[in-house]
Amino acid sequence: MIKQKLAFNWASSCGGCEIAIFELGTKLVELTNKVEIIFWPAIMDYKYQDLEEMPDRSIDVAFMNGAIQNSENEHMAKLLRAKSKILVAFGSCAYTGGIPALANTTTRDEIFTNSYKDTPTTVNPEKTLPQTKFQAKEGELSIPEFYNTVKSLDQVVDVDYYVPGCPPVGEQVTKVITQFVDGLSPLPPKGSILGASDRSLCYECKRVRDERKIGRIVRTYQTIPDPQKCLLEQGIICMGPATRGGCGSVCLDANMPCRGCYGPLPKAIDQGGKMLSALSSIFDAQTEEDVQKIADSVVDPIGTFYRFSMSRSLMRRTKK
Amino acid sequence: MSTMPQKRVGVFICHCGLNIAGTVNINEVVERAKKQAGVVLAVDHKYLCSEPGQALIKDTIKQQHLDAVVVAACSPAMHESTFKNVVQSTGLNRYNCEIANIREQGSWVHDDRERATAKSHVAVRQAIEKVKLNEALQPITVPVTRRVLVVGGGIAGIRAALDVANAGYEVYLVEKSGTIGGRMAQLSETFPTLDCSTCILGPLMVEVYRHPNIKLLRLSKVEEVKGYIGNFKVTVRQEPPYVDVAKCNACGECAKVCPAEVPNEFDMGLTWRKAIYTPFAQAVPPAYVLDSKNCLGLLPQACGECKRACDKYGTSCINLDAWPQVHELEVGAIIAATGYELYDAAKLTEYGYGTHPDVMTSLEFERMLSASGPTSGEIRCPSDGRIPREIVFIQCAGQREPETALPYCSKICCMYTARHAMMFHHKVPDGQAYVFYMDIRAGGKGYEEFVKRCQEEKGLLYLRGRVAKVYEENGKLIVKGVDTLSGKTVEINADLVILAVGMVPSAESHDLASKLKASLDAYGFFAEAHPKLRPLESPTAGIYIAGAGHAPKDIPDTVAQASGAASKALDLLSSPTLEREPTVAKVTGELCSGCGICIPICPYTALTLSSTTKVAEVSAALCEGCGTCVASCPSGALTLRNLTDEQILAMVEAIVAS
Amino acid sequence: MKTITINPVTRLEGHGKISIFLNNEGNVENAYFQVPELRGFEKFCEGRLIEEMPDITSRICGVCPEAHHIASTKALDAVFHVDPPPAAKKLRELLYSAFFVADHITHFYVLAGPDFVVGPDSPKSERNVLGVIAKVGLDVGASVITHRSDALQVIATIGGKRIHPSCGVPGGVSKAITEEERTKIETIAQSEVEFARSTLRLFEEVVLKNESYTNLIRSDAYQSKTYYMGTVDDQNRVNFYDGKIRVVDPEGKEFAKFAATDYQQHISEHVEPWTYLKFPYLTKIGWKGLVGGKGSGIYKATPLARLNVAEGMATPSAQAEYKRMYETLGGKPVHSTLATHWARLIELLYASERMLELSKDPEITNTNIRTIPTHTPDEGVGAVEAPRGTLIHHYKTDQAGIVKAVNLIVATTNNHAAISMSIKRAAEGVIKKGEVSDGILNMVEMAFRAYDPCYACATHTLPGQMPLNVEIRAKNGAIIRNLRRP
Amino acid sequence: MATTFEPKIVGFLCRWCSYAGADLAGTNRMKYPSNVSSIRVNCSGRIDPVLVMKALALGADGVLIAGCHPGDCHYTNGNIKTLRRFKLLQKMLDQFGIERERVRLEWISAAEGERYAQVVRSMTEQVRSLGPLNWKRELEATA
Repeated sequence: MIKQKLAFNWASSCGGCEIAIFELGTKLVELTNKVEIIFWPAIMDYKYQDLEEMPDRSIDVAFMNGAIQNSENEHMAKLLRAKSKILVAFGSCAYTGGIPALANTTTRDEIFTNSYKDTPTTVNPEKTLPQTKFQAKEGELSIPEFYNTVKSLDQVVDVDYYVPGCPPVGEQVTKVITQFVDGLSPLPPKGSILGASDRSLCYECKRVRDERKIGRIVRTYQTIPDPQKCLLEQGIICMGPATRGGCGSVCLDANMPCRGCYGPLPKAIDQGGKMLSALSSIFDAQTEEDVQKIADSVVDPIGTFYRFSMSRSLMRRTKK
Repeated sequence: MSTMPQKRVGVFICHCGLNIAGTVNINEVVERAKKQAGVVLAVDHKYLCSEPGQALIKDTIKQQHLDAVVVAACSPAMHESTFKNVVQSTGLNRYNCEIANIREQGSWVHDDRERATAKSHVAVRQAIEKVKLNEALQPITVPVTRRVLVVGGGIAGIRAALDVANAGYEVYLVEKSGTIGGRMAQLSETFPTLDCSTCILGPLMVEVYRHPNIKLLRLSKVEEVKGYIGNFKVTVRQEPPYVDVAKCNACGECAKVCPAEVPNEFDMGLTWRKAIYTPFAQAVPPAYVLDSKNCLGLLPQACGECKRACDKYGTSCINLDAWPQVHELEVGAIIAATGYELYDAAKLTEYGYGTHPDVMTSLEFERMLSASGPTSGEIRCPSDGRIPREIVFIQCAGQREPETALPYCSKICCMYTARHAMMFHHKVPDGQAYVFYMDIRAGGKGYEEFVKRCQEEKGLLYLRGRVAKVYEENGKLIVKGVDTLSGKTVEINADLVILAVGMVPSAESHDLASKLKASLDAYGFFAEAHPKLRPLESPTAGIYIAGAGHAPKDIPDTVAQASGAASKALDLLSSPTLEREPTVAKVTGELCSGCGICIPICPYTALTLSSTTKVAEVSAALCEGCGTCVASCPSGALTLRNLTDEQILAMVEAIVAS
Repeated sequence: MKTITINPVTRLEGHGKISIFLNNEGNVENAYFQVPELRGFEKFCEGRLIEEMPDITSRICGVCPEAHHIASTKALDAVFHVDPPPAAKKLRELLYSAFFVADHITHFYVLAGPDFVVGPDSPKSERNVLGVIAKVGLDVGASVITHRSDALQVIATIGGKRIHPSCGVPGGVSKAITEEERTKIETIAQSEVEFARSTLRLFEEVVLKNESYTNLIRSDAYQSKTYYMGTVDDQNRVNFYDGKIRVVDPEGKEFAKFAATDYQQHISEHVEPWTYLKFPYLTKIGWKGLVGGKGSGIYKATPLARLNVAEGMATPSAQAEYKRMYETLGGKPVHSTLATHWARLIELLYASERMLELSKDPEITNTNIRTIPTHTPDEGVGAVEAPRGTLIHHYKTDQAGIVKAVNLIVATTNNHAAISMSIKRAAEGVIKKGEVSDGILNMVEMAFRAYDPCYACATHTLPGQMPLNVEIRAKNGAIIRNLRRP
Repeated sequence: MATTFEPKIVGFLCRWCSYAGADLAGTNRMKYPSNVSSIRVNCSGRIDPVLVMKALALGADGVLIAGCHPGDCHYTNGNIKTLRRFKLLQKMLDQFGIERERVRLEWISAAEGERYAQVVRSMTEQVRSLGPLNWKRELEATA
């Protein structure tokens, strides 16, 4: 039997997705009978050049996690795209930009100034900043170019499938990978979202809902929420209604709100915008003053509604 | 975009004489329209709404096998239905027609020919993009329950109930008190004809009681209203039938022995009645009523005198253990005729009502004038029963006072005050009556003449001005006011002062309105769908309004509106089904997570969460198509037929692209 | 002059690139370790809600999200001036110990293990976790996976998620545990202790009993004398969750001991133009370039460093192993980079023992797990020992609790300078006369991997990848030899 | 003249009040700039903030939402829901760095033709002075 050739790679990600795949645990070992993992730099001594030398489309399925935040990420994405028959954007960062895309609320210059000059422990009298090309006395040293705007994977290469989640939960990962490996069921249409529900988290949330009404926004540190009742109805902003299910509502089980890592729903043009609309629609206020009061208590709309989906949002970044 | 095959679109551009062509370069609009994807042809015409114009559209649709049509002309508010009908007449679905408004929002508002032309082109493009994505829709037909509920047993409710019943449809008439008749039954005479009120009302009450098509539910209250136009489900709660109406022969033995006495509301508290009583002589049904609030006998069974008396001398029709009854009614239309109450005169401290017995409201005075009233029609001062010589009528008492009391005019006070003054003069020929007024409002058939006649009575003085104060001074009431005509302050020693206080909506109307989801106006009266064009309907479909619950009215207006509301309801009942606009919200079940955000958004309760699938469902019959739920749906599972996000964005692109 | 570029160093959580310059004799002239990424967390956290920091900063690293989550949560306690109930603190530490177990297992078996268990010269196709499993046997392999997974399950039970937990709130944790959950945790902890012991035995077998490895450990190439930093409890014993930060000099004498709040007086960061990562150093001594010794402010914060600064371990068996290591390696402090692996396993044992203690603590199931803050948020510092070193989160907010400033001293960053030096030393030790082989290059990487560097953390960036590619260039830059791993 | 920037403004008008108001302006032959192209919706409550953002992202320089005055909504209170969404959207657009003048919510009754004309005039002027939004280009520029 010919083994399926798989590859895993990371761009701008925290490594949590790698761990998530590693979460396959014993299954991973079983898998190695069916598949050949021919590229997985996080775990194996395979090198970039090995990849470069493979013929195009020689990888059956490549899983790429992480957002695109620098020239190297982009280069890598293009390379992997060329070498793979199927490219899967794995995890929130590759799919929607994830947490790194919050950098789209600021700029490269602001980040550099902050990191290399302003932070209190930084001592940098010469105001040195990292250079993409630097002439050391022994020779030239180069580092990749840092991008001003963080992109999702499909904003730099063509992507076949998406697996949402920060990180995708174990069972879902297993489902997805076996789906590719045993090739029993025909693959879903290109562009499909794998390992997640088509319905929002509310569909699988066990909490009790009463009346959809929000009198005031309550911040998580201000109250001990009733673990049985819908958080939204307790005034806590929960992204559940605007977020794909499939994670098993684990955060809610920990009595914390959903932050939206599973991304927008199938027919939602923009996750954050949709949540904003849903939330404000049920503000319990009739007059401009009262509405304003509640609106003002939503302190950080972008950071709340686009926690994980800034790159995939309509606006994508702030105007600077 | 969408997967449906490209529609063959025809674009028709109207000159509207020079109205459009005067500012817009029609040729250019035509030529640019031709270049749009899907457009088979674009033609112009001098007057598309004219017969030849419509014919042009028809013929072209047939010859060119068009699937969709864009008409660039005046505002859709003008001729949208006209052109949709044209399209429909060719066999195409009427929703394959879109209007581009290039007149009201084009040629008429821009001088610059170039800009007006460019904007008109954009409007046409928008319409093209939208119509391509329109789906063919059939009007929604819903069955009609051919029965009517009338709430309120006053003259309005009585009239409406009779009209519907006489037309051959069943009517439920729900009345809160023990009898129908309402305010009109309390009146002694009516203006301008001085008919005896009960004499003209009585027969109608009996007719209602006897009518085979009318089911009278007295001592009843609407508890819940579900459903929608043509299909309401109403829960009515009725007081326990302590007295068996069928058996009771009104012998009155029960009342004789009843130990509980309470003020008689029918006489505005000027007399007393027992806890078991008959509201008034002509009360319908002609049976005694047990006032459970004041009866000593109920829960725990303590007294029971009436029952013993009834069993002994009467028809043993009293059952003190009776239970309340709950009626589930199914009706197609509801007529709200909840009537009015008087503004609380005690709030008008300057007039001393409530502190001095000889200051009365006009309705109390009305009872005194009535032959069946507390004084059998004689006018006497409540304080000591003497016959008043000097009487002062104060019009607009607490009315037309935006800051302190009612901002509005109750419309009938000028008339009944004139009548009261006249009646006083007839009953106390040597007495002197004063009427303080601001201006006389006597619009209505024979009204002005009537007031004039009253004013000509001698011993009756009309003073134009407001009364500042009414106070007591050694046994006499002093009325201080100004006569703005003479500019003098007047001070009158009065025996009796009558306050023409205003009409306010009855206490029930607010509660009922919220159950009907019918909106009220600022004062708590029922709001109409349109002040001029739809004065008989509430904005909520299937709800009609009649009488003083809608606004202060006199009897003729009330009866007219009642008959109007009845015929509106009959219009609805005339067909077994009714048609509604199909451009309503739609849920894609597979995408809905039942998060429930949309449920409270809908003002028509058209959205519900299915108990089986747990996801949202739209009642197409209830939905008015506002689309507010669509915007609130976080998963995009809700869409609005023929105004989807896709269509709106296609139009947006048409705007920004050009 | 020739350039060797090891690019990237694989099997590290994150991203690094090593450039070695040879002189004409083919000996190492200089070696640069570059971190090619930056993410700007410190900047883009500004404007966010302060209470969201544990959720956001945990995404700095998916390998040690718990470290960031807990450090951040402790910073929130400080920002809101609120003291969590005892049960909450214990739950946090329990979660944290479980995390250390999982993380150290991952590192030893998945990242560093291949070097020792499979061997540095073995073919790359085997030099990975699967190779390790092949070598130690599938059942051991399975047990590695199970014990790692069980530890993550404990994290999920307390923190909601196996990766990126979400339980951290100012003044406590969001969820208590039931007696039923406690029992499960105790059982797991019990078995983790056993597994830690067996891992130490395995280390004994394949490493300590293997001449070539022990030589490696002792070899000059892997010696690196610097200051050491770590967190200790009131008896100067290793503590991961809380305590004072202690620094010892290369001779092992206490140089400083301070509360995390005072970190700014002790730690500064230096910037170089050829890497995105800054170089922390001891302020009082100052930046003297990439040189070790007492005169240079460079310090290490690693498992070995923690053991070097401490006077013992807080649990019995771990304490015994602690003693044994120093006896075997000839007393404190130990400077051998590769001994870090041993230290790590001792910590693994300590973490699992601590886990067991806490799981048995009668208070652990108490439902009083949150104190609701009443104080207006302002500023606060939170620190923990991450597996890869001392981790410090420092936040400033406005009165509405909006983040105004963030400063992070991240575990691996502490070791950036030391790593660069170790690499150079290793290169000097193993590359002679321009002789470069795959195995040799891997040995350079070994020096690196000993730190278990996490460049996800360090740069607050995401790991990236580049191939190992050794180019040997003549002075004119022409490639005279191009060498790749066999 | 040719150099003056002509903003593209998308106008979402509710059918019962604002669209009728705009028609009335026409019937009364009031003049105003041609920069606002209207889209007729049944109720301003139909307008999802996402549509507003998409309009801006697609290249609109401004968006006008107009509905019935509070209390006059044909659908009882759809306009109040619009108000709630708008207030929060406005707050978020501030964060995105989009000037408030570019996205406006106005109550315009069927009787207020002059008011509609006035709103269009002032908004066109304000957006013109702000210059093009060019969100797409903005993105490329900062990529």
